[in-house]
Amino acid sequence: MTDLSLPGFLALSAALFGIGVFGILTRRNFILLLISIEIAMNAVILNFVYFAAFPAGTSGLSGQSIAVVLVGFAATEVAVGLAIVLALNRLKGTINVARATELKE
Amino acid sequence: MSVSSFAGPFVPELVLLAGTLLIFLLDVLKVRRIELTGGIAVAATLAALGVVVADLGFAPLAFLATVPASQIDVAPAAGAAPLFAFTSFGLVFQAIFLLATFFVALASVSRPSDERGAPIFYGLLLLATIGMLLVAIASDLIFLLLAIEVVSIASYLLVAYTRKDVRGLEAAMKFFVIGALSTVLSFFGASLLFGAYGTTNLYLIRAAGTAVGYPVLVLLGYGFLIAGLAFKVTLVPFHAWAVDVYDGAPDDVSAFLAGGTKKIGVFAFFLVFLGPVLAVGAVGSSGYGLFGGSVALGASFQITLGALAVVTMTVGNVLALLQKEMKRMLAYSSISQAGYMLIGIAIGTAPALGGATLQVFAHVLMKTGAFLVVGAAAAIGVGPLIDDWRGLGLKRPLLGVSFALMLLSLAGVPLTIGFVSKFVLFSAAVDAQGWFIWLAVAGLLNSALSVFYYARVLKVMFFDAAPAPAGAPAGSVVGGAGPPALPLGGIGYGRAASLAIIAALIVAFGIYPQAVLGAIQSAAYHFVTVGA
Amino acid sequence: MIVGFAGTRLGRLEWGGWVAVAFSAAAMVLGVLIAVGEAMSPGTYTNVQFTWLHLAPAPGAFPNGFSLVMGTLVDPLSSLMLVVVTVVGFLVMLYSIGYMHHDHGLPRYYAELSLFLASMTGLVLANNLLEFFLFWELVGVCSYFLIGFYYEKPSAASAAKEAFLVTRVGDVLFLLGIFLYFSVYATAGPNGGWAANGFVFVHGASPFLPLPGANTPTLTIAGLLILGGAAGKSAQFPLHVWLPDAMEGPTTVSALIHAATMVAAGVYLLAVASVFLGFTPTDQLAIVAVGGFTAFFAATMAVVHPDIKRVIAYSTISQLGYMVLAIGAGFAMVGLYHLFTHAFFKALLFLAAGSVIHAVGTQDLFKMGGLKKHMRLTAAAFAIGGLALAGIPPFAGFWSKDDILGSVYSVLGTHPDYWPFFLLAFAAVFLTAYYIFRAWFLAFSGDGPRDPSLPTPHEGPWVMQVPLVVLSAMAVVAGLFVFFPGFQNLLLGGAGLPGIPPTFTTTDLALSAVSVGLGAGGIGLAWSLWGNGRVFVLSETSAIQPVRRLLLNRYYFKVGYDWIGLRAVYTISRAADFFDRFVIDGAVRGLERIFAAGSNRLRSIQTGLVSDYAAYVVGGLLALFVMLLIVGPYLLARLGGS
Amino acid sequence: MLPLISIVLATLLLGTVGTFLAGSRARWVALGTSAVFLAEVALLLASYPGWPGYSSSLVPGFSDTETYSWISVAWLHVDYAVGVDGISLIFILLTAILQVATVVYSWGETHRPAGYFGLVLLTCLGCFGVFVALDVLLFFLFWEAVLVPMFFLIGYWGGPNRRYAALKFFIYTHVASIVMLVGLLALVFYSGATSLDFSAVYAAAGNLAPVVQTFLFLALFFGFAVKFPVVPFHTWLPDAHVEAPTGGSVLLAGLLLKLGGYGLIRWAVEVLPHGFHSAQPLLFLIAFITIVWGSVLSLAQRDLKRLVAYSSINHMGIVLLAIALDSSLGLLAAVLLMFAHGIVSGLLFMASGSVHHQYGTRDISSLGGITPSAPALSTMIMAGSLASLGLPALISFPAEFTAFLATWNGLGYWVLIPLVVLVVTAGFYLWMMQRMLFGEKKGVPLDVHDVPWYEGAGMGLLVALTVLFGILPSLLVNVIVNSPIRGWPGT
Repeated sequence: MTDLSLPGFLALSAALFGIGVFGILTRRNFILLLISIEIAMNAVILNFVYFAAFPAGTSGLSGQSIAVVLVGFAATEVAVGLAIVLALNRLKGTINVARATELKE
Repeated sequence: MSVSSFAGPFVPELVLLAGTLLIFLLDVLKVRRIELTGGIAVAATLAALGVVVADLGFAPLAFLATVPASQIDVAPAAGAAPLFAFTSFGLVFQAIFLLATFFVALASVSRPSDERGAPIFYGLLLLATIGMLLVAIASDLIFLLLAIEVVSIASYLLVAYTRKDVRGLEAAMKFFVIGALSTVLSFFGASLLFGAYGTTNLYLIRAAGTAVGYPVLVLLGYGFLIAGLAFKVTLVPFHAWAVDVYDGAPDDVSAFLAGGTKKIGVFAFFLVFLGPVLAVGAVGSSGYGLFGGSVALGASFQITLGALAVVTMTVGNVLALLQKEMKRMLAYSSISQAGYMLIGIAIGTAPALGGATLQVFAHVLMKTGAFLVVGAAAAIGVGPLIDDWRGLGLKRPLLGVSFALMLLSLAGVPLTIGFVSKFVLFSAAVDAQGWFIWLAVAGLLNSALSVFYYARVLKVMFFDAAPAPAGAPAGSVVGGAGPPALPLGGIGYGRAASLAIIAALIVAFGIYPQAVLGAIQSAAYHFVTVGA
Repeated sequence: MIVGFAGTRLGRLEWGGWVAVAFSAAAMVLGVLIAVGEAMSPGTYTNVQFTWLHLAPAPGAFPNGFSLVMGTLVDPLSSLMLVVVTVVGFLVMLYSIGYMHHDHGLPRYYAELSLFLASMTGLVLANNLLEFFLFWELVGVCSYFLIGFYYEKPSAASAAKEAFLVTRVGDVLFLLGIFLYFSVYATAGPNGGWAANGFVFVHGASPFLPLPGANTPTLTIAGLLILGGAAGKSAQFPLHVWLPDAMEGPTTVSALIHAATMVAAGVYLLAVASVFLGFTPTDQLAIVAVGGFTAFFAATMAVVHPDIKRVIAYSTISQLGYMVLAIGAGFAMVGLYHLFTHAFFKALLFLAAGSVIHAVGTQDLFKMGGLKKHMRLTAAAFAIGGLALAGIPPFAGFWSKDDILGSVYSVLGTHPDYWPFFLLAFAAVFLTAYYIFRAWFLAFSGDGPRDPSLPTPHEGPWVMQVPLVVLSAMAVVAGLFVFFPGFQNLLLGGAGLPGIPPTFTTTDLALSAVSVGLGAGGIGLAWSLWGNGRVFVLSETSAIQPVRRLLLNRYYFKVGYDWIGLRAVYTISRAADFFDRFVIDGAVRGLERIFAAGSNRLRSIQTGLVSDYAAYVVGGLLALFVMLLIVGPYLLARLGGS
Repeated sequence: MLPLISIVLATLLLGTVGTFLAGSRARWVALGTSAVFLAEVALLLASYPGWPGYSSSLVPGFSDTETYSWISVAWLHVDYAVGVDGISLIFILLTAILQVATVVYSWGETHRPAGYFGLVLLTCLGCFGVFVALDVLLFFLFWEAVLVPMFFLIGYWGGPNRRYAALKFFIYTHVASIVMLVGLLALVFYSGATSLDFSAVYAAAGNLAPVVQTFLFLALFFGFAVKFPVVPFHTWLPDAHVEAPTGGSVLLAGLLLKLGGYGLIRWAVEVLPHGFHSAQPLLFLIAFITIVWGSVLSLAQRDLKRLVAYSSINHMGIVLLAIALDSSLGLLAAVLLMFAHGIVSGLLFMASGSVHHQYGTRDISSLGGITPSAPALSTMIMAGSLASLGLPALISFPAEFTAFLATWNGLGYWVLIPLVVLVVTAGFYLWMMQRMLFGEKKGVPLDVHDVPWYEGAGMGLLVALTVLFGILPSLLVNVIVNSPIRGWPGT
């Protein structure tokens, strides 16, 4: 594990996370939004795995187990998101979030 | 740990779970009468509430207690890292959450009895409530975040449960997107903290204080966490979704979101940030201090949270000032109220946390009630604009009086719970001395500002002449083809009861706040001294 | 003794002139009895009082406590004044029955008149300075109402306001004077000083003057302020402007209030102050100056005025000036003696003038003429009054005025500063005789009215004639009272007090002769210019034409006061109002606008687009980092690493 | 001993509720409540030393006190604590009098009478509460409770621009009360007072450093000053008065303004002597400015109500001056003045209201010669004006005299400022009377009759009291001085 230094890893993780957030901000297609969210989520999972190997005080949940749980959680979240967008698509005929701006001000 | 001793403390959650399963089971069996499903939900909630109150030491219900008093407010053994812990503070919040669910569940019974979505609604409601109860006993950051996610996911679905309402779906979509983003931020923050502390256990993190290997991770991690959790609490500028969602969601769901789920964010804030707020001393003399310097941990958290609180209450109030739609006005008011609650954690003393908790309690009554009134008004054909409410106060005294009480309480008029909660909260701010007195000043000035839009609604309801009845005579349900009229002129017994109870509690606790304040304050005291 | 006071007090509650007359008669009887009683037993002072307001002693504040009391004090001063007030009051009340019978609002008239009498009695009998001030204000307000009795007339309403305001200026000075005296006497003097005993006047050998530091600038200023108060009430220069205008009121009111009693209150105040408070030499000079100058100054204005009542009003001012002069020179009782006689002959003049006005319906002398044919009694009464005023023996005015001049003359040796004012007063004797007979000739002599539209004059009913007769008699004999021992007792009763020598026994005959000569000369000049229906017209090019115009315009005092009172103050207040509305209040309104605009501006960020919301979240996150990473170190630096 | 104060509170509360529910018979309920209220206040007074005789036995503390624990947690102890001393009793008496007078005066109110009378009673309830409260929270609670009914009275029964005026009134006074509350809370918590009780706060306030005392005093003063109101925080008052219904104006001027003075005496001057002393120059400055400003502006007003409103400001300036003197005489004068002003301004506002009812306008320049057509109304206006300009034998005189004497004693020649202003005050009242009451008839009466009997009765009551207390001020003084005031005789 010493191959990847902390700054180096953080740069990787931050890049991954940044790409995800950038996607969330710029994508109008709901599916792409979901994908962006998952990319960012992956940065989180990666973090947990990496820090699990870090020699800080360790007690409680291990990083690996958290990572596993989060993978499952991410799947649930995507499922709910898809359900919502399906219903929206049925009513509006689009999955472009820019078209759903009825509620404002 | 035996099964019974494991299951015992979770009786409230288990009761609700049983209720949820029962409701879904009945749905599968095509038994969808709202009286039945609603009744199950109400009963389950009441039972859970009874248990929680008993656990809090309410003597008349002592026979229901499931958590031995010796297990409450006990610090874990050194080095132990429990996922959950029973604190009286958490129990207080559980009671508050259950109360919100109870009001919504009771009021929702008064919906058309053949509504197909009823079982889903109630099932999700209870599911979300389970998540809320879990939040209140969390002592691990990941456990906490996952419990919050349980609530979130249930709430996304609740907003969209009708599946046929474009506004509801749009709201759900926005809710989901921002919610998912916030979740990612929270977990990312948690992962950084994990990197810094090597644990996600809140006891251990708090015990570590400023003794951290990688301070910059701590600061960034907490920054992400604030942003992620702020989503739930609707702090400015993380609030934008809330207005659209409260507006677009079904009225009763809005009541639950504003009155119920929002409060888990508040509790999470208390839980997560009490550590850093109370941390004395500097971090960052070595390691990855961003500019090679060091940071006064506690003070900078206090100032950050304080600034957030002030910005939130101010922006919320200013935006509510000229708002024309009732639900959006209430949504903005809800945002500003979140600012008041945040004062508690920005200060971090037991009085302040207690005051903020009282504010949470008050807000549950006021805001849940207010949205429930909106639901009732919608049910009898009142439009979404504030101006549509002209003359309603005199025409429908129940709605008028109870709504007036809620608004007066929101505005902080004496002899209501809202007044007491603000008074205690701001007293606590002054009590903390130092610059916190300015938080009290800001809060009080904001409450002065807020009076305007509340007063405006009162004026419209009581002083302005009612609009000429368009078509349907007043009091009957609008639209002949719609569902059959409910009793009490379209309001229904359940909703009427719910509103009446809320109104009574607003006044009762306004006159005699000691009934709740004593328990809340001692819980807050334990919370600060023992920790999560 | 209180009954007299209480009786008139009750009187004001009763409606109907006769009730008022009856009560005032009762008051007169009591008043005279009291005076006679005082005259019979010289040197006794009766003091009755009750506590009005009381503060217990407190350390640091008033070690002997603080009290205000209400009470009555009967002594020579007050009993002499009491006679004047009640007798003239009764006569005027009686006269009113006839004079006022065709006016509406009579209940109001009698109520106000009775209230006035009650207040005046209270003022006279007051046993302390505060009570004095209280009734002093009350008579002022009665005067206000009575001047404005014909309130439908804008000029009357305006005159009433003017009178109140100008005397109010005097009142303020008076009040400040009280305060100054208070600072000297608060804890010094009998019974624990004024704070404890409630400002009471205490008889005895000069209770206050021997106090250490009594002759201080404070006392001097206090005395000057009292003079200011008296000047306001007694219409002395420079607060004289209101009295001529006050003639807008019914003539009866002019007779009672603006000739005999209320205006004399200022003189009375000076007398009381000189006895109980003491004046410093500077004060005395100032009082002499004001008195002497006013005596002359007012007389000059009376010389040209065409209005019969105003002529008498100026004469009143002038005569009051004599009294003030006497008191200033240290002869309080002499001043009061003149007050006593003046009250009768001036009331007589007013009531006679009232008869004339009642008969012809105008006050313009140049419209009248030849009235003596129709109104013999009135003409005679006016003439008697005029002679008394002019100081022709044996009429009342001669004795008292002569006394004043004689007394002042007697101290000129030790006070050469008094010379100019003595001369002014002396000169005024001539003017006085001239103007009053100018009025008489214009009104009564000649063949008939110069304005033919005037109605045929006739005498008034008996209720109007009786007071004229009685007052005429008094105007003849009042001066002779001085030869009665009892009356001497009254005047000498205060002889034990400082500054009251019994001067009327030492009249300088040469001086008297000169003054009588001046008076006669004045009458002669009046006859030569105006007698027998003549009208003296000053040519437009005459060198003294500007002087006439100056006099007619009353030295432009009123114009100046109006300018200050109306223009200047009103302009300032309008400007202040503007400032208030647009600057102070404008700031408040501006704040409101800012909030409204802010609300509108902020609303537009709620675009409805979820990506924007996400952007806010990220933006907020960055802001948080700034807070935590930049503000945090800054705080650490501020907090010193704690 | 009966818990008299709680009984009064209950009476007013029940009366208010009853009035709200009574519909068209509300005025009877209101009148009954007022009568009972008055009787109870009489009882309170009768049992108080100093009334009506000349008792010199002084009360060491508050009487008729009641204390019940209300909120009690580790760091916060709030009691329901009430009690009276001489000063509060005088204000209570004023409350009762004005309530009766207002109810009687408003007998003809036909526009939603239940709401109107209910709000009137509620306002009086709030004022009463402020005067008896001996606990920070209770005090603030009643203090705020007064705003709400007044807001509605102005906003609903007021003139054409009522909404603006009501909002302005609310904003201004509410912001002020917030600052005051922060001050009070800081007073409690910075001094380490054991509870929010007056006695605890009073005892603990001495612990505060002088600088802190000064800041706290200024905060409290700001809160009270807006209520007073003093320049430059006064602009809400004329607007509120002009738009308020007559009853609202009466209560506003008669009672609400007194809250400021009472609060200043009770909670600031007494509790924070050091802060008071260091703020004294400021108070003097503000007082003098207020006195001059109020008077000069009155002169510029054309609307009768505005005129009276500015004269109120002038009078309140004198009150502030008297309080700021920090002498027992000054304090006595301040309380007397406030009482006097309560009665007199109530009278004047009623009279302005009647003018408005009769003539449809209050514009002084478009009115004239009222006296012949409405002698009773004219008499009331005259009585009020004369009382207000300090005529002896009327109620203001003893108050103003003691105030000026105290000023002279404390400040010397500065007394010239209020004294000279006295002439201006006389000037604008006389000017108003001259133009409106006397002279040629102007203005078209809406109603040719004189004032209706109830308006006359309401005003007559106040006129009678003006005279009564003007002649016998000791009825009030003997009660006032029996108060546990620092530096007051007997303590």
